[in-house]
Amino acid sequence: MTALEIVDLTVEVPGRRVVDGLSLRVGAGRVVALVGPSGSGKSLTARSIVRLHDPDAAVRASGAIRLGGTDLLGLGARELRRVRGRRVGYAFQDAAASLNPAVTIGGHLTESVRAHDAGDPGELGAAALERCGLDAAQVWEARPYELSGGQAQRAALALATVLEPDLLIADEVTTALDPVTQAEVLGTVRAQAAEQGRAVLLITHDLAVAGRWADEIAVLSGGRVVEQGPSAGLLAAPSAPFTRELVAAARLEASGPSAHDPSAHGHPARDAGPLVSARGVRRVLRGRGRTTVALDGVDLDVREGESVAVVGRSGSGKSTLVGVLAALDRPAAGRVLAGERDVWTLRDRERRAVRRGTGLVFQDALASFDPRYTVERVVAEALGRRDGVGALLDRVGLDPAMAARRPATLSGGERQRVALARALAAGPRLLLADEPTTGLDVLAQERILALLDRLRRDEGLAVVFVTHDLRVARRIADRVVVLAGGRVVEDVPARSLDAAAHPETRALLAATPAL
Amino acid sequence: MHKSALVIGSVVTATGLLATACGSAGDPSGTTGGTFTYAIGDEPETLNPALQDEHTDPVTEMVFRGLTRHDAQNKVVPGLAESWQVSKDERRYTFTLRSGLTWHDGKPLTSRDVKFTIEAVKAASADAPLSRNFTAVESVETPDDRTATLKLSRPFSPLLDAVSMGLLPEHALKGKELTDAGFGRHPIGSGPFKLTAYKPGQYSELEPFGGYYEGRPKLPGVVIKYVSDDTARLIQLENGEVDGAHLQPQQVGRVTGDDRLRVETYPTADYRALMFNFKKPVFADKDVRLAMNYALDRDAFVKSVLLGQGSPATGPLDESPYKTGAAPFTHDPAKVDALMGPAGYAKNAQGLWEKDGKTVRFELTTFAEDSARVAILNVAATQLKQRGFDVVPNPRPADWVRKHWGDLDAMVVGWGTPYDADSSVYGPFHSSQALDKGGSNYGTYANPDVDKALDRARGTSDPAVRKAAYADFQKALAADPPFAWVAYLLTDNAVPKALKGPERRTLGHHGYGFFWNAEKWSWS
Amino acid sequence: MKRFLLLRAATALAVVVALSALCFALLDLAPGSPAASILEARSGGRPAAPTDVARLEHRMGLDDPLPVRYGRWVSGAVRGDFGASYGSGRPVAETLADTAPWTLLLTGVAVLFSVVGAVGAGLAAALTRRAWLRRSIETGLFALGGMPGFVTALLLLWIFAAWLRWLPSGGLARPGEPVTAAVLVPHLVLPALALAFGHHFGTYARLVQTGVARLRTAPHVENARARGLRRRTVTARHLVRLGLVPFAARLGVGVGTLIAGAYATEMIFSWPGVGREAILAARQQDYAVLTAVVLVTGVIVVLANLLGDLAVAWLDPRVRLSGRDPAAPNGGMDRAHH
Amino acid sequence: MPITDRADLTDGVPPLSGDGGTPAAPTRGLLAARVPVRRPGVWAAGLVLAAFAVLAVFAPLFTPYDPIATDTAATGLAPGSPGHPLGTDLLGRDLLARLLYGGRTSLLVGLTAAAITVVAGVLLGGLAAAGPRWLDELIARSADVLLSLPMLVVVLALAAVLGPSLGTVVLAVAVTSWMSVALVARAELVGQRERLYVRAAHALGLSRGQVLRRHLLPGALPPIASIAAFEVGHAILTESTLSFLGLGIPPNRPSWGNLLTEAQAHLLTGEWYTVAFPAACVVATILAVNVLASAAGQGEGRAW
Repeated sequence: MTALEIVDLTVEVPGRRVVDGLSLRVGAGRVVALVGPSGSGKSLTARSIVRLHDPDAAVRASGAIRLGGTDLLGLGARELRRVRGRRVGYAFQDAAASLNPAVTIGGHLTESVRAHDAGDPGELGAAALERCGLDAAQVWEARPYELSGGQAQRAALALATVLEPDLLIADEVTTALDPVTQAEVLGTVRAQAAEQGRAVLLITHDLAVAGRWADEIAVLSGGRVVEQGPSAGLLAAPSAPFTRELVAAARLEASGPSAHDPSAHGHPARDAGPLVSARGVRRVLRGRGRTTVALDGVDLDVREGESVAVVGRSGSGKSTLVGVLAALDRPAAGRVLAGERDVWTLRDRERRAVRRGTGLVFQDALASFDPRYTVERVVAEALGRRDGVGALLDRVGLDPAMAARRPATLSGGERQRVALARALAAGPRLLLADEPTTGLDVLAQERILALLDRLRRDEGLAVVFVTHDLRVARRIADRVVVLAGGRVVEDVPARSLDAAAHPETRALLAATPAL
Repeated sequence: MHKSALVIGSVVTATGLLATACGSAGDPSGTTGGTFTYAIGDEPETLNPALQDEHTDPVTEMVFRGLTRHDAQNKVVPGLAESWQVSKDERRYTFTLRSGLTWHDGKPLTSRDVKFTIEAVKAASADAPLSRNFTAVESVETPDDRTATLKLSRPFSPLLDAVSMGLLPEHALKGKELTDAGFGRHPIGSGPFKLTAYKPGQYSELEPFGGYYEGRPKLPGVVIKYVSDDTARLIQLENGEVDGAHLQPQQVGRVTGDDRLRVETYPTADYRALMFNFKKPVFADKDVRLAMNYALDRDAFVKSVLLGQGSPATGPLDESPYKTGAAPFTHDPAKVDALMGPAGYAKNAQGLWEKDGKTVRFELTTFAEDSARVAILNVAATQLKQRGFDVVPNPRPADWVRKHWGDLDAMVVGWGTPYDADSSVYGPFHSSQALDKGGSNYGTYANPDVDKALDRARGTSDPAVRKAAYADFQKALAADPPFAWVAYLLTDNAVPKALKGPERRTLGHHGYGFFWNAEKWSWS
Repeated sequence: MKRFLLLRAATALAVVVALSALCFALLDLAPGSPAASILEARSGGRPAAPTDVARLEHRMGLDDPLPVRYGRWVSGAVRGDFGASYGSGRPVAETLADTAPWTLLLTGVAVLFSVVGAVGAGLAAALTRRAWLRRSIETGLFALGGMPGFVTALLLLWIFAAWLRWLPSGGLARPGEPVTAAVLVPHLVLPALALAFGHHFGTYARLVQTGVARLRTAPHVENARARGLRRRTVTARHLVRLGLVPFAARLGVGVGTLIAGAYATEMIFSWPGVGREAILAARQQDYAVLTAVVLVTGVIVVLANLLGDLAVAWLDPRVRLSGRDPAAPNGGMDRAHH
Repeated sequence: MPITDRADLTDGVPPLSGDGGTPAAPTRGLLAARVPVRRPGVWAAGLVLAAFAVLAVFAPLFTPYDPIATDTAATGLAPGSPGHPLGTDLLGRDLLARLLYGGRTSLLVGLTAAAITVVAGVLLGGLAAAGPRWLDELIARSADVLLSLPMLVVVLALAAVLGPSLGTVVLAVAVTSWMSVALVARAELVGQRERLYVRAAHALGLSRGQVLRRHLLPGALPPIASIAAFEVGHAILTESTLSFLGLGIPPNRPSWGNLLTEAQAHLLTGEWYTVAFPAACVVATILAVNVLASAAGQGEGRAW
């Protein structure tokens, strides 16, 4: 039985046709993943189903969107309201932000139920929370900002499904979650779909996620579905060229000579002393009445030319570790050594030299650029001059003509390359990369990973790569370090990761979808 | 449209408020036949007449009565005292009170109250400005309830004038400070009207006093409303929120067109003049000061600054019975040249008089808060400049002026009294009253002829002698002017046409005194 | 929340103490003798003789050193005794008791007008899809913002009292008339409107407008729409409540502005409040009255700030966690235009 | 709006912006440069201010009259009278001359007061943001006290100590309005300091001074420029209010506030234009300034 049928959907925003003749079916009880790179029109399609566009933006949609026989595009505002929330549930990417901080979780559920006069809010709400694995008694009175990321997403999911809609649209719901939490949330979604015969439209850029939790995958490119089919079959034998490209990228296989091969790079530096070391590092974060021990006695060495992946769940201390290794954040206890010298006993000027010798790349590349700066200024600032900017951009695979543009006008992948160009400008021996590919689509991610490979190979750069994605870690690293609760619980060569014994590592491994 | 609901709601609320409000707003027909409501700008700090000066605010004026009072010509006539006798040596005054006098609270008014009042005022010295009038009083005797005898250490002719000050009730103030705040706000007097309510900052409400010695006044009630903003006062008058109001000169024209109202325009003894500081060498030459007196076009002042509500001033006693017209000051540029040339001045390239490389340069200041004085200052500065005097107009705040009296070059001042001449000429012009000696001769003017004449006038109550003395005084002043006189002010009050009784009299400072015969007022 | 409240209250108390010392010291710095102005006022504006001034100063204890006078004043003030007016000798506490309620009423109603009007105008501008409406509201608000408060007051006076004669021009009631609600309301309308419109009304409305407009595409609002909530619910519960936070944060400070604005407004409308008292006291250098009035004003402002903080904490519970500076992240445009 | 004073408390991943491909909402820096070009209102506002400035600076070229010289032969002339295009006041002073010279005073007060306010505010706000916590508290509490103190008292005391003058008004405005600038500057600097690009700059090995100069200050500048523009309007407004209460510019120096004050008594008595002209000048200037200020602060959810 088809729950949702989209026929020949065309969506135009002023000046641009983003969705162009898209057709898609989602059967009842089925999970269909809508997969595509950034800008392919995934989110706009999802939003078009319940017409959730910015009220000020002139978005025009044509075609047909049928939900169990009702053409949603033809509904008036009043009828559409009755469909929203009741027949179509919508879960957003950033769950915490999608909830009103001033309203309790219970309040959210109550108003949803009341808006559709669907019954007793307390009862329905509690049931929805239980279905999503939350203890209603515990979270009912809580406000969104008091929940963890995983809890917030579950609560948002409960809210989207409180009235047991025929269709659930899950719009990148797990992008910001760590793999363990992601697995839990998507497991719930899938289980509910099966139990309640709910159609689920899963919007994601992650083909592996789609492959593991969706029954069918629809691949979107240029505003059209280029291929739709059962997950296993589609991934095993992609037919459309674009799908093939996507699947290849998602496999995370190095295309060139592997960086893992020590012979591939000219600096077999295993014997040399570590570039940077952490010794018993402890770091405590204080904020708003809460005190968190982010790092608790961490020891880590990073040697010349080595690639270390730091993995762990949200809150495990990964990013804090990067700040410490970059000599930016002072540990409460323990030492950070650059070469043999403790960076926090150095004079300010020398410590800054240490920082210059370390490249740093952030997940949110755009936010790491001064909004007033052009690409050229961003890179030139690190370089100390303007004339090498073109060459640097070229090195990270960007057109030097981009120098005049502002980072905000670039795509996510391009921004991350600009960030890399900046990090490399001072010729560092070590690159610290904090989740540089999270949030990028697989194609963009693959390009960044390939670039890092090349840099390691050609320049012998040591890399510390923070990620919550074990597949990426495997792909990029010689060594995988697993953090949990601010401690290093596993430090193994990448190739022996599967044999790792620590429960945390096992949990991550189990939760990580693979193609 | 849900989103507009709130907006519309608030508009509706506001409109509703307005509608409710309209019903009870101004009633232009006024309260003819009822209480007379009058708006005035200044509110006194206290309603105790002993703490004010001889120019009292309307409420104090109506609530209190003195032993003597002034008639329409400002002559001293019997008040609470029905008669008096002055001894030959003018050092003993015997007053006989009217019979059956009572205070507003019904207590009898006796000569002991006279004794108490004079002694209390004398004792209060600095607190009571009028104590200066009683320094000569040595003792007060009360042989019986209706007789009070004042013994003076020296003859003091203004005494009859001085005892026009409102009499204070001993029974209400005994054992208290004269400055007692309670009495200042809930005064008990013996005047024609009794204060029934005083709301500081709002109004005073008075009712006619049945025990008044001339009989119960005819007005059923008077309300004095304190409205400090000139424009607001005019609006209230036009709206009918008040029946009458004190007017600014520029408002007279507008009110004249209102057929419900009549404007009562009275002269005042309040003059404006430019005071010179004799400590400054620039004013040493009397020809310069004479020339400035001829340089001012007083008619232009009256026409512009005062909008016709004033008259040219040539001396301190122009509105007094002692006026002689000794000073021939008119606007006469030729006379200016004729005086300045022989005095050694010549016009320089800027057209300014100059002598030994120095122009007649001085700063002309006044209280910046008083816009009328500032206007006079500016017109005076412009006129003097046109005639070659290097005047720098610079109004300064009252606080500053009070601290720097001795340093001022020249200042627009106001003086004058409609009552006994002594009180407004002895202080500012007698050399014994110089600023350094703690007096109010702020310009430190010293002229032996003036001193002699003033002392003579003060020392006798013989009208002929006084007249001659003040004539000499005016002559001396005209020859060696301490001020450049500008104008006397008129004061304007709007009243309903139906109000009968207000009678023209030369009034005092602030135009106070409009209610001087309120006991005779009535509705037609 | 408890901690937040305690912190705020303690701060408020410290501010009041600092305020009292500061205004006492400030007024002490002002030269010119209060005694001289008292005497001058008593003698109908004639200058007072210096010897008399000195004598009066001594009697009033004005020649004691500043700390002595401050100590004396504080020990009285905590007992509710602010001394007596230099001019009339009336106990200042009595004057305050007479005038402060009227100022509170006036500013209270003005705040009400301000809030209702600003929220109304701001919401209309933020929520309307009609560009002309938004633009005309914006233009009107700009114009109001450019007008000095006293000009607004005079304009209102001129239009409604002098020209249309709809409303009385001042005072609480006609003299002698009992001050009942029915009498008070029409007398209150003009001064309260003048106060509300003359002081940051435009700022408030714009804060509401931008605060709300910025949230229109916020994820939680989008989610509320996606859940099929009624438009009214979305607007009131999800858009307006948080959208009012910057406005509420600013309003607390704004009340101070409003009270200071009441000084001029009360003069113009003959409103017998503390502001009028303060101006008159300032002109007469009656520092006994002025100091007390300033302190009372300060206390009201501090309380208003406190209330504003509480309102923000109520609107946006996240603030309760941080315990300070609810306004700062929003730019904290705390311009005080007194 | 989001209170992210410790974004690094958790390893939480910031949300993506949309699909990542389309540019995110333009940043403030970008807009500050762009907006004025796009909006005709901004040009108009700039023109009005420039015209006022030229008229004020070159006042003697536009009128032959001395603004304080009275002419009792030409009192109370209506606008359009020969020789007096805007008429004269009751003392015969030329209104055009008074407006022009008044503009001199008012604009001078506005600009200098705003300049002092902004410099002091930024300095104190910077100290609060960069200095130790006690200093931050001290400055914040001082601001609280001053915000609770009716400006009248401060001005009264200042006027009494220094004597009323242009300088006193300027100082009074500065003393009573630095707080808002300081709070904004502090909030901006603190906000900037916690932005990722500042961290990135530190990671490049830049010194504190370099980071402050290259990133923090330029980042905080647009909102500060915006508030500075507001301060100009605020100062002009304050000048007129103070003058109205008799605490402002000495009455003999023409300023728009003084003109208004003098004229308000004539509101009902026929000489409406004596009120209308200076009021129009004040309103037009503040409108123009506010338009510019809003343009500078656009996109920050800031109001005037």
